[in-house]
Amino acid sequence: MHLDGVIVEWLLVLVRVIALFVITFLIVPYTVMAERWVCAWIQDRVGPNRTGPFGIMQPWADALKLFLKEDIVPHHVRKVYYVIAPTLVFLPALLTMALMPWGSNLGPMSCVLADIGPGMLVVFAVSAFSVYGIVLAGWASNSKYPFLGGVRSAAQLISYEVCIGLSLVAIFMQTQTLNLTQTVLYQASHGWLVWQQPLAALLFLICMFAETNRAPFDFPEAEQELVSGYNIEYSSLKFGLFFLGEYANMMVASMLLVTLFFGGWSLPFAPFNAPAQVWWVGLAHVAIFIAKTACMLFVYIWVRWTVPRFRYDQLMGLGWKVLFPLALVNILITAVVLGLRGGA
Amino acid sequence: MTAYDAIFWFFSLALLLCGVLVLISPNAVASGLYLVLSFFFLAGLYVLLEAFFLALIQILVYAGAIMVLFLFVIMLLDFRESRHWWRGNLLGWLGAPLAAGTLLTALLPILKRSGALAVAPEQWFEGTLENVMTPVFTRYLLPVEVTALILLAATIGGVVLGRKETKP
Amino acid sequence: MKQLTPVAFDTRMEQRDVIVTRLDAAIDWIRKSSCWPQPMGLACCAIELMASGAARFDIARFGAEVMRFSPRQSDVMIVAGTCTYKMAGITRRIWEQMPSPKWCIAMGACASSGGMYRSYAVVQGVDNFLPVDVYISGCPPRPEALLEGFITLQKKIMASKQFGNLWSPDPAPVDERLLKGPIVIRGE
Amino acid sequence: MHPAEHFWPFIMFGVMLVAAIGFSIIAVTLPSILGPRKTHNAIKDSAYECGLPAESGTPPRFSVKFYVVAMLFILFDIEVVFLVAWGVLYRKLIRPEAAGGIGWTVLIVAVVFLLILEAGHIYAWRSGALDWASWRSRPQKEPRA
Amino acid sequence: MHATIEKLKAKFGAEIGELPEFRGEFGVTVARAKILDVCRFLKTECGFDMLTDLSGVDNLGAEPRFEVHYLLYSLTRRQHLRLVVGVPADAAVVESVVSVWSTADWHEREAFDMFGISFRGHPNLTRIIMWEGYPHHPLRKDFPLAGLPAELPATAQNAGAVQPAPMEGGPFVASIGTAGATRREPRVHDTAAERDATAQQEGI
Amino acid sequence: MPDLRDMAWIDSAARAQAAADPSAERMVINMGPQHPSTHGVLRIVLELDGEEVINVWPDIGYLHRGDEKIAENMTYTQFIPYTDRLDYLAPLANNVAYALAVEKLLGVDVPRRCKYIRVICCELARISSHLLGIGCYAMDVGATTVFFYAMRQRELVHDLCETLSGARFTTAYTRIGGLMNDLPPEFLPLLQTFLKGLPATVAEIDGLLTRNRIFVDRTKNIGVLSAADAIDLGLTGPNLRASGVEFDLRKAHPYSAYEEFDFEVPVGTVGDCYDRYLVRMEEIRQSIRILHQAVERLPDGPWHVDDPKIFLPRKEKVLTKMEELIHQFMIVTEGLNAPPGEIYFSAENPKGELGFLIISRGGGVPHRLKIRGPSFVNLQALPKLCIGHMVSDMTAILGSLDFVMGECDR
Amino acid sequence: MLRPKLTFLDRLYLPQILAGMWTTLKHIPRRRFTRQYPEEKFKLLGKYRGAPVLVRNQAGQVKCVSCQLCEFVCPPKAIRLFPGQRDQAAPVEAKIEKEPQDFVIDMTRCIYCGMCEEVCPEQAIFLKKDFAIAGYKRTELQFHKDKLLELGGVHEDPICKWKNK
Amino acid sequence: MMHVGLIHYLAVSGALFALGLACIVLRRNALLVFMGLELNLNAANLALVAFSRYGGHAEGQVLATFIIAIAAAEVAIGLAIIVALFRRRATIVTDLLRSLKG
Ligand code: SF4
Ligand code: SF4
Ligand code: SF4
Repeated sequence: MHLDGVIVEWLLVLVRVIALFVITFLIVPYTVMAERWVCAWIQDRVGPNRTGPFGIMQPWADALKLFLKEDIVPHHVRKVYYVIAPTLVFLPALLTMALMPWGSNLGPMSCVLADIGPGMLVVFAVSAFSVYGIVLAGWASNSKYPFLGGVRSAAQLISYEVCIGLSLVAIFMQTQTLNLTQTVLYQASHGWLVWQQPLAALLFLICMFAETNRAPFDFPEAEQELVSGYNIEYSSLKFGLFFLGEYANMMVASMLLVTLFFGGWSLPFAPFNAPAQVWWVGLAHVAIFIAKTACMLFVYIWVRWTVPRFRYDQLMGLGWKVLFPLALVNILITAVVLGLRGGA
Repeated sequence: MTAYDAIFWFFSLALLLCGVLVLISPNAVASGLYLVLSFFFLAGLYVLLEAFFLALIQILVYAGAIMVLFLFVIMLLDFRESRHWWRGNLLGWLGAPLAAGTLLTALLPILKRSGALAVAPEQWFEGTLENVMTPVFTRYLLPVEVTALILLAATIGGVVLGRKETKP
Repeated sequence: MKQLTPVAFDTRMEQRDVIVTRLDAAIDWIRKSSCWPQPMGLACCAIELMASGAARFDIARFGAEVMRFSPRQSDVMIVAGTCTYKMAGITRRIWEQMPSPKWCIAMGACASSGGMYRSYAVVQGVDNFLPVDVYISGCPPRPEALLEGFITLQKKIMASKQFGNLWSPDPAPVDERLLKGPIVIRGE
Repeated sequence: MHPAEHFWPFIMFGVMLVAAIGFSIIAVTLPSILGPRKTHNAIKDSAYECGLPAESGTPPRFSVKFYVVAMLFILFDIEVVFLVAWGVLYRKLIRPEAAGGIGWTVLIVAVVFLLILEAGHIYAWRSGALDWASWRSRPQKEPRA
Repeated sequence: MHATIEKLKAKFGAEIGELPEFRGEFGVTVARAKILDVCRFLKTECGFDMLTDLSGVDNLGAEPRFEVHYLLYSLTRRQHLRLVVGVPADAAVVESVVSVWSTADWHEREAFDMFGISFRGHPNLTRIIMWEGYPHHPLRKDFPLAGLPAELPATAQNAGAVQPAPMEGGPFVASIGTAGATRREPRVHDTAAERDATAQQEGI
Repeated sequence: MPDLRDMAWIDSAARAQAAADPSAERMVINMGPQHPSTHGVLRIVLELDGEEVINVWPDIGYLHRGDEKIAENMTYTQFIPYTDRLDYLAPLANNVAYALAVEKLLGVDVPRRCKYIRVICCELARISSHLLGIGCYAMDVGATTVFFYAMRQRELVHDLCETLSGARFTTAYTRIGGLMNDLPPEFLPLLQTFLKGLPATVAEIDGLLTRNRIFVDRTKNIGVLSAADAIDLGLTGPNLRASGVEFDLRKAHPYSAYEEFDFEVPVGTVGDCYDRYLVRMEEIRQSIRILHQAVERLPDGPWHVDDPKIFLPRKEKVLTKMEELIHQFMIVTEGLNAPPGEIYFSAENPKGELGFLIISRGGGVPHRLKIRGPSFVNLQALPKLCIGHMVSDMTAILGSLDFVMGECDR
Repeated sequence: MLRPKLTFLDRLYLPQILAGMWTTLKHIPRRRFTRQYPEEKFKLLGKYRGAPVLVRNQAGQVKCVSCQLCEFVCPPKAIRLFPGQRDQAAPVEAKIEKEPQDFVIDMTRCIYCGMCEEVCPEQAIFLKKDFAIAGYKRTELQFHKDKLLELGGVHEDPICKWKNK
Repeated sequence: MMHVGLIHYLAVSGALFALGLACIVLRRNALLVFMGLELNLNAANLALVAFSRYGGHAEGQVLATFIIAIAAAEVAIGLAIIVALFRRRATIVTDLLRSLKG
């Protein structure tokens, strides 16, 4: 291999990583803003509109404010864990971004940074890690409300992880792959999976609500009970990481939903239903993907500002007693149908 | 040294370092977290061994599930061991290396003799999901069901043990 | 509506270094644009505090609807209501748990001075134990008055020399000349 | 000796991991550089418990129920892993013998596997390990007069 | 209503004294020792199933100094009945009626807190409004509205101590027929200090 | 370590029990006074066993402002603004109740127009209080938007108050023997538009909550209070009625011309949080009904008693006539000349029975004025309601009790 | 019957949630209810009770005769009044002898109750529509006579009480 | 320096195994003992995977998969026992538990 070839290659990698970061850090703050705006609209309000034109500078003011804020590390916390916990919430979301098929390809480059074979398994494995962040945050804060919040939320996350896995098995049975790009390609040629697996889509959607701690499952954050759950003792950007992490996770959830059930970057008509050959289609694919994600995000926000919250035991009950069996039933039905079709 | 070797050394040394830290850190939570970290490096080694599926399972199950349970238990019990756990345990200090050494010396000749160490490069096996799991669901059907039975037993056992005793 | 007592605040100080002034202004702007309140709702004024968060007045327009109940994440404590002696220690405690830089708005008569409760149980003004930045008159102040108080606080933030004070936990020095009160807004 | 293409996605993933960790370190340390110096005093360092000093010296404890849930999670996580793998291979294996599959056996294996585990699930369900609200089954206590 | 009072009188005799009817309200005085029995009797026999209110009163200078007023209500008969119990200052103890109506719990604690009247047999007679350790009983007539200096509880670090509220010469209370009516009018006094002195004199 | 002096009001036995037994999953936590769901400055100390509440100690007094002491140092009229701040979610109703109490002491009867206006005041207050109560309740169980819809209508109530009295909610609108001013001419049309718009919002809230299973699951059979317990605890208002006791002072002891209105008193059947919510919703609807009748039948005529010893003379007269000027001075400086005696008057306020016990020794100042705040009494039910439930139910129960600390601590 | 029974569909969660979502969705395109405070003009309703201020009569004379009724009635005792003699050198209507030397209203105390206006026998004090008063210091909010008169301006009085005396 | 081969993996596996063993023997906190056990299992897994990779057959990895599954069950039960014991005895020092036997 030529040396400058290697350098160029790594430069490209660098560019892609940076691009990924930039896109993520453009979308996530505006997801927060979207939340604030949409909830304002739903409630007949205006929402932030005085920081910059239409308030578009608001997230930056908030973020920079957090940077410039005193970073309290109270004496009673367990320092090391206290410091690493917020990063553990944010990291998984950031890592999953690398696996997402943002588009088909841009010129010669694939839009997926790390197209790992069994991509979904990586997503599972990585997202399991936000549990650590939350548990550690609660435990390290060494105070009751955070502790209760952390443990509750951890139990919630792991319970719903099982359901997520099970609800997706039916999808994997259809697509025969764990790879996200392959899944999108399958849908590009066979139609969106949401039509073929509506139950799985619904289950997955519900699980994702729970997994991202969004209403009606927003227990760990449930302000009304635990003030603000596991992050009470966090100030400054450490709190900001939790805050952003929540929205980043929401974004990941939306992207997964789009990728797995709503055709990813594809649209059901040419020239958007096959990997791009020309650059503008590639760009359009990225745009389509982001647009679909935005729609899903809107649904998340919309639901949050509509429904009441479950009680903790009801939430766990829903996961273990309703969604779990439903997912199994769905798997069996899919298995039988596919079997009758001879696996074709 | 190729890049592969470098990465191998990095992973294995980090893995062993984490192992040592697990052993010596006085705080159970720290031990647990080092263990998680060591699982990561182990998974890295699996990747180097092209056992991709296993690497992911390793993280998913060990790091993502088993260690969460560990953390829960540590927090539930909130137990603090003495910081000087190593004192006055002479037997253990002598015994541990001894046992390990014996085991290794016993195993190595066997391995040598079996010829397992001599590998023909063309026989490499790639541990993708398909390659690993197809035999499981075609050849090893009984073990699958036995695993299920063991899991069932564990479920029942765990529920029984975790049940709240009725107060006197 | 006309403002009866105009406040000169857009003229920055001449003698200060331009760059420092710029940075000051930038940091001031950041802090003023993102003031998350700690809603210390103690009594009736808290209802108007709620109302100012609701649709008609929408304090969200100022980016201040992120009411954090955890003191660790809030910037400005809005003391809305009667602070009794029994509550004083708690209020103070929450204030101390807030990270600097932080501000305090005394909303309403009770918080500002004890108001109509000249009695044995009520602290005669939260400034007895908190450094209040802005006092808002009224019982309760209209939500508009609260917003005006908030704007007044923003003016104060804009008039403070934050840059030189970046690392200091104490409140930044304020250019007193830029802050001329009281602000009286007359309605129609 | 080892073709890098195999590992390329993983390397990319590693790059992302390093970048993300780097970002996290910056994010965690920067405020303590930029923000005001930390000050400490007894109150600031105490835990927030609605504005009062924390009640009772006992360390926080949580219900053993959480433990049971975590345990069930591990066990069913294994189930998920097996099922996911099975699901991916299903269409290939369900084909009749001739086409390279093993036919309905593969479904039967899974059904038996699921049934066994479901027995555990139902047992946990029945024995109340999945219920939080135990009060319903108990007579309500008289409140303090 | 008279029937009830007659019934009470028949049962308890001289322990019961009738109060004059005022604006359609009826009441009886009850001897301190008998209040629990009377309450129980009224609840079980006369259907006064609800204790609407319980309040202490301080008549500084009169004998007995304190009174406890019970306001009973019968949901079935839609009637109120007031019981008044005199409580001397040197032995300010009354039987608790918590065993009859559990709602008396907080009311009695409040009376204890505000007047220092004890209720024997109360399950948890502690201060309810002021904090534990507050040295005064605020609603007593000899306690000034402005308050008296006191310590805050130890949990309230950094918040100072209780200081009397400034009265600014007020409150300018005038009661018809009392001597101070003109003196308390603000126009008589020119300086705040002078006013305060007058206010102090009059013990307001 | 906790400060034991501060915990002294918890019985020592329970405290010892909580501290002992290290392997138990017991935990004592503090909820409030600065907590989003304690609606003000209520403090609740909870003892938990895992997630289950096994002991509850409410701690009040964080908003004790000394109203009763202040009342003893003021003329009757001066105290009116203080009544605003008792139940600060329904100041108009407090004003009315207080004015009626003093009028009862004085033996004064106000003209019919005044009574009708007072009914309008009471019902407006009820609507606004219930709207906020339901809004906060919904927010407590997570449905934040309901709160905003409720607040939007409440804002219109505030507009009405502003038109009526010139203040958004600390109205101080009634005077002894009358009102601060007559209904302004623009008030009635405004009220009618409000009444036209309100049912839609009520229906909206109804649609978002009443049949939503998440909400129903959170409230049904939670915090059940039997009728006997409710009476024993002295509960009043919607909380009592939710337990199935049909007791409404507007019907039982009609005041201020309530006997002329046609409305129903909703009662619950079970006495759980769901019933308390339903009763409040229905009361809003009934209030709308009463308001319609009041607007239709609002009589003309004087709106205050014409007694210069009680009600301030008209301004023009004060400015021009010596006699009126003297009356004015008398009323202001000496107060009303109340006869010696003791009265208790209570009105059906949104939160329950708001009673004033006035002991007069004659003159313009009460000897003792005891305020029976419904919230003070209702809050006593908290331990009974919460014990045995989960922590998460606490918010629902607190929300459904709909208390306000202003009148609880006074 | 107050308690509705949930139908089977209600029990499935989703229909009700969707109905709720439809309700909230309908609000998005609606006109905002918000009145954007500093920019948007609005009218205070009724006879709004803003801050109390002192007025002069048409002749430019302070109307207050320091009778102290307002000071007396003010529930929070926000008014402090220092009676003084009128400056006879500038007689406008010589029959009035008194005028406050200083008249202080502590705006941090005032509860805008309107009682002072109600009792004033001279129509000298009014609650004007100053609805928002804020300050950086407590002393700033103690309005003295000059400030109060500046805020009050002239009151066009139909009844000129002292004119003919 | 030779290229990395099977023997290197086996060496790492052996060292890891020794560490796990040390953990079991030395630490007296039952949780740490369990962690040592996990290290041992993982060491074994590493060896198995290495064998399978270099031996060109699936069995090693299949076995490793099963081991992971069983390990999960083992951890669940083991920790459940610890929790149950703790709730009775309020200690998880293994020595104390041992002393209970005699
Ligand atoms: S200022 Fe007025 S409205 Fe505000 S808390 Fe005090 S009394 Fe209530
Ligand atoms: S303002 Fe009116 S009431 Fe007050 S002192 Fe002057 S004249 Fe008298
Ligand atoms: S409005 Fe009320 S509080 Fe204000 S000065 Fe006048 S009387 Fe006093």
